[in-house]
Amino acid sequence: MLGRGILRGLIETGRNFCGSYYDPARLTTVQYPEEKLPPQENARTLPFLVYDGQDPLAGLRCTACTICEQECPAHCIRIVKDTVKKPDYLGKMQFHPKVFDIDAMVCMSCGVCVEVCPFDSIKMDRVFELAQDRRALVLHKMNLAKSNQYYREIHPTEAAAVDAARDEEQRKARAKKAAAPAILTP
Amino acid sequence: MIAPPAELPAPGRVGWADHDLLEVAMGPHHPSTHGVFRMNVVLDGESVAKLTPIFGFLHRNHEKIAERNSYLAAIPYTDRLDYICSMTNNWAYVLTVEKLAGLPVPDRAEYIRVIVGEFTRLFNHACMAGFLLQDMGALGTPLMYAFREREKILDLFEALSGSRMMCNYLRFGGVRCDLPGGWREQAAGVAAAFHPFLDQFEALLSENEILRARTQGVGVLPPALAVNAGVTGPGLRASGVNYDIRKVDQYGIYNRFKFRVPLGARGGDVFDRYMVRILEMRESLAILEQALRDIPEGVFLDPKAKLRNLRPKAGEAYGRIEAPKGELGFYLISDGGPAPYRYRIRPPSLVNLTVLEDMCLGHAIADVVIILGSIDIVLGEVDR
Amino acid sequence: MLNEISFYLLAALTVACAVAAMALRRLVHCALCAAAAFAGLALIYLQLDAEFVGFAQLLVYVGAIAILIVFAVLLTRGEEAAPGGRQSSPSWISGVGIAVLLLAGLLLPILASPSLQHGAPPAPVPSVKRIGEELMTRYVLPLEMVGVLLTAALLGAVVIALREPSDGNLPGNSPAQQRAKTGEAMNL
Amino acid sequence: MNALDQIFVSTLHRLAGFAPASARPLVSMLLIIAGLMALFGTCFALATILERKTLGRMQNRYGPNRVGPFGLFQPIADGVKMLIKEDIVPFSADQALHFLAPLVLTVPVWLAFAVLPFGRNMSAIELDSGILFFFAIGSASELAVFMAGWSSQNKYSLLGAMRAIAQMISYEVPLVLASVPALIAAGSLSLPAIVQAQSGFALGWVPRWNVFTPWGLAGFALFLIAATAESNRCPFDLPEGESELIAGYLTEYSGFKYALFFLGEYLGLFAVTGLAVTLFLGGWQAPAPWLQWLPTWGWFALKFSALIFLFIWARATLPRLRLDQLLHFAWKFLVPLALINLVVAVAWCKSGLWQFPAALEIRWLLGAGVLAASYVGLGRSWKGGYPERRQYNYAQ
Repeated sequence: MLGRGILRGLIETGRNFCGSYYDPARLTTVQYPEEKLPPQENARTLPFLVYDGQDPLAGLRCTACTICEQECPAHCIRIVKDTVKKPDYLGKMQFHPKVFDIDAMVCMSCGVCVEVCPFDSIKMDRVFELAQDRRALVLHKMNLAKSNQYYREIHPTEAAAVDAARDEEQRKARAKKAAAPAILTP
Repeated sequence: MIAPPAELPAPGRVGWADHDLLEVAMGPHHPSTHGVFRMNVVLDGESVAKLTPIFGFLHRNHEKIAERNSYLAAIPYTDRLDYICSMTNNWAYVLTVEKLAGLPVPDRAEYIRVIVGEFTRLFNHACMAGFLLQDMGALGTPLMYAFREREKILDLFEALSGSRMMCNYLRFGGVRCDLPGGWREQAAGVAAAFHPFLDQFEALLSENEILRARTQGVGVLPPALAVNAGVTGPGLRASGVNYDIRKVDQYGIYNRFKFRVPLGARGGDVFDRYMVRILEMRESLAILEQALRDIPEGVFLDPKAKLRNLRPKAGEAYGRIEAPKGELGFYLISDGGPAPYRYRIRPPSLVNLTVLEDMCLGHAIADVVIILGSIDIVLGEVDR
Repeated sequence: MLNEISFYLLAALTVACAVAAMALRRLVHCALCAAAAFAGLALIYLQLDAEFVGFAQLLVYVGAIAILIVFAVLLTRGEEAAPGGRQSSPSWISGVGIAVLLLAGLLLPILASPSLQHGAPPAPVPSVKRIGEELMTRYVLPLEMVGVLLTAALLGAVVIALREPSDGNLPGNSPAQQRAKTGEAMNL
Repeated sequence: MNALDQIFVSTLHRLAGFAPASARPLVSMLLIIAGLMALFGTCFALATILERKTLGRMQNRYGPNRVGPFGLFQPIADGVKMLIKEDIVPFSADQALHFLAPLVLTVPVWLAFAVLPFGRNMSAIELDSGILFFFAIGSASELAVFMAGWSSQNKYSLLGAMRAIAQMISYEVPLVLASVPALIAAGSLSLPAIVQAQSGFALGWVPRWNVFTPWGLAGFALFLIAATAESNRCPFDLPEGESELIAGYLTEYSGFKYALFFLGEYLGLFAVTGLAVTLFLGGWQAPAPWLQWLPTWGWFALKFSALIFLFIWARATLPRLRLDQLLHFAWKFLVPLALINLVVAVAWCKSGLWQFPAALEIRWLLGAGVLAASYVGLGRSWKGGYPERRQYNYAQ
């Protein structure tokens, strides 16, 4: 009979109207500034450079190998290699970036740089409230550098795996070094 | 004064009256044209005499960028093709590169791809029904219900790939990272919660007399015209043509799942296109339940797969999948270099759009809006 | 005292609207002034406590006939202003003469009628119930005749409005299409 | 309990008492006007916010809740916004008509409240032909819509205005026809008399409202459908809610004139809802004998807000009808059904004299049977035929 479908529709919205007062599934709004959804662990917004130890510039893991600069789809990373070499966590002498700029306007937070980086020196951040009053949107080395503790905070499982791998390599390198002098001395 | 149409097509069903022709431009930023899309509609009295779609406002030179970048660098750009279903865009591109370079894909990755693809189909069809009803004036209630369900699935995607819409998750020879702990149970929960939503959606809409009056017999797409114009996807099946690439190509591991392909009942009008999508959602749920149940353990990315400077041997390949909007195909020509020599996309939205005028002839303006809504286009894919 | 003032005010308003309906340049303004004149007339009826007639006048004239006039003006595209010619035709003197004669013809019998001398007897306030009974008893025949007339008019309107291809040419080649086919500029 | 019930009437007399005897009627009328405009002005403000919150709740969201507690100051914010917005008048527009249109729309609607009985002897004027006054005032809104559409000199607004007028005229007929049975039952055109006719309780507890008779129920449904169309609300919000004609005749209006149009639309809705409550839901009558101690105007307000909720509920759920379907629905479904309802109502009143025991039940069955049969018959013969139910099969 004409109108039965309309009645069923009305009953449906009516059930939703009453349900919204007691059933959480029928009222899904999160009042943003007051309530905030817990961020997902894998979330990614803009990249940042990881540094070990306290001093952001000295402890930077990045060795300016410019792989990320080549692979970046949006070509938003600019690296200028430093001339002097410094030892990295394995004791090998490595270059360091004198200038490491990421143009946040161009970066589309795709995470390709993180995948291709052989030194685990660039990771994806999780902060999304990036509004600011200045137009300074080219992030320099200073703004990009963040500590390893911060990295372990935002991506716990991933950071744990990376640190375990690095400790493993460090132990192997130290063991090799300990064995190596034996060969030299005779 | 714009040039008059060279030749007017045969009159639509509505009787002709000798009014003067009235030119109405709808778009590009019209409330009901799904993005920047413009239609020049020539009205004769109340019925449409001629309709010229004008698009290209969202052209971003996607194919030239991909030909300049490496194979890996093109994946994030495919997210932005059909910005609602980024996972299926990735899948089509990655499938083609695997076919070109001959890369094997482990079983677990295939299962993850099917799960992620069917989830995308679910919320794409839900959004299409929501937007169609909003064009009809139902003031967003169905759309809000569709978005409520879509949010749950997007949270799953964010937990999996890091981003809700721009997932950039699939890689040549597998997926970027494995399912995080507890994701499988969460996904099963979301899939199970989708059935009551679908019943709620059907209760609200499918028997609604006003919806039936507005859509039945409107915008009929005869099967012959659909096949000749190359229309694919739910639009084609609504016209009664049994053509679903998941069954035809059996790409990936679709042959391991039992699912049915719904067909239109009354020769492909707007109501058929709406109902076929609702029924397809139920089928996708069936696939999801089977895939989530028997997903094997194992490696998620082929160990020999090379991420950087992949240089497939010279040759060409055309890979296609059943994207929620139709047959999404990628045609790649490789000359052995790090970047594809030619990178061509077959966008289902653009091809389905070519029959818009034939469906709109003789209808009122209110119907043109609904017919456009029933084709379900996304301008990112149309303009590339 | 209040009654006289309001009556003269209303009468002036109605006459002004009626004159405006004739004198204004744009046809749509004239149509709306005519509607205002009908409303003024209705107010005068109400002032004379003839509620039923007043509201009926408002309902029928302002509600329906004014819209009819306006639609007629709109659909015949006659709304362009008169091409700047003189508002009144040269032979306006004879026009005024005829008007005065008509006025005299109306006024003289009213003044001569006996009932004016000794004031009208206080007529009972016509309640709707009495009007209803009168309609259904004494004036039932005229009521039915008017009903039949209106139905006939309604059917006539429906027959005219039925849309069939104008004078025999096939649906495919109405004038609008010939013009479009021959490439002539469309009249937008 | 009479004190609380007549509280407004007594305060009116006390306040009018201060005025000199000669000007007392004038002063009391001014007070009534001020009271009604204040009441329905705030009612309009509340309605906008409650509508948006109810729509929100039906769509799983909150609705405005930022301005003031639970968003209750939102109408004040909207009002200020409307006042501050620049009032753009297109150059080619017909200045005089463009300015007059919102006025001609809202002024008559205010008049319509003069006739509605809000409580026991609480109606502004007790007119002998109250309902005729109501419909006479209602018919002026079409002129205002035409003036708005025409004076904007813009293709879309003219098309929108023509559609709106066609819709309002074709739905005024079923509106009037649906209200005639209530007049027949009450035997008078004056609204207080109609409410009086619906007093008392049949069989002890069923109130003698018109809605509890077969023709009353059908008339009530027809009246509500025609009322939604008359006030251009969903599912008939064709003229301005149109997704392709942009905002119909409201396109060229901005600032306070735009707000005036909305005021006119909401007041029209309140007036028609008030009439529906008076004609079919027994005006200010209490639904049960033991509830009669509550004030009568309270019952009117309760029924009034229930109907307003019904309109908002329909707006959240139903899509829009196309223009030709809308007109077909009016002329080929509502008008014939209203005429049949009229016949059933006359038969009901005439058969009131039957004395044998099961008279009421038989009259009920006959009336309901005829109406149901005609409802289903007309439903089937509707323009596009009965919207078909389709059987979907799957590929083999």
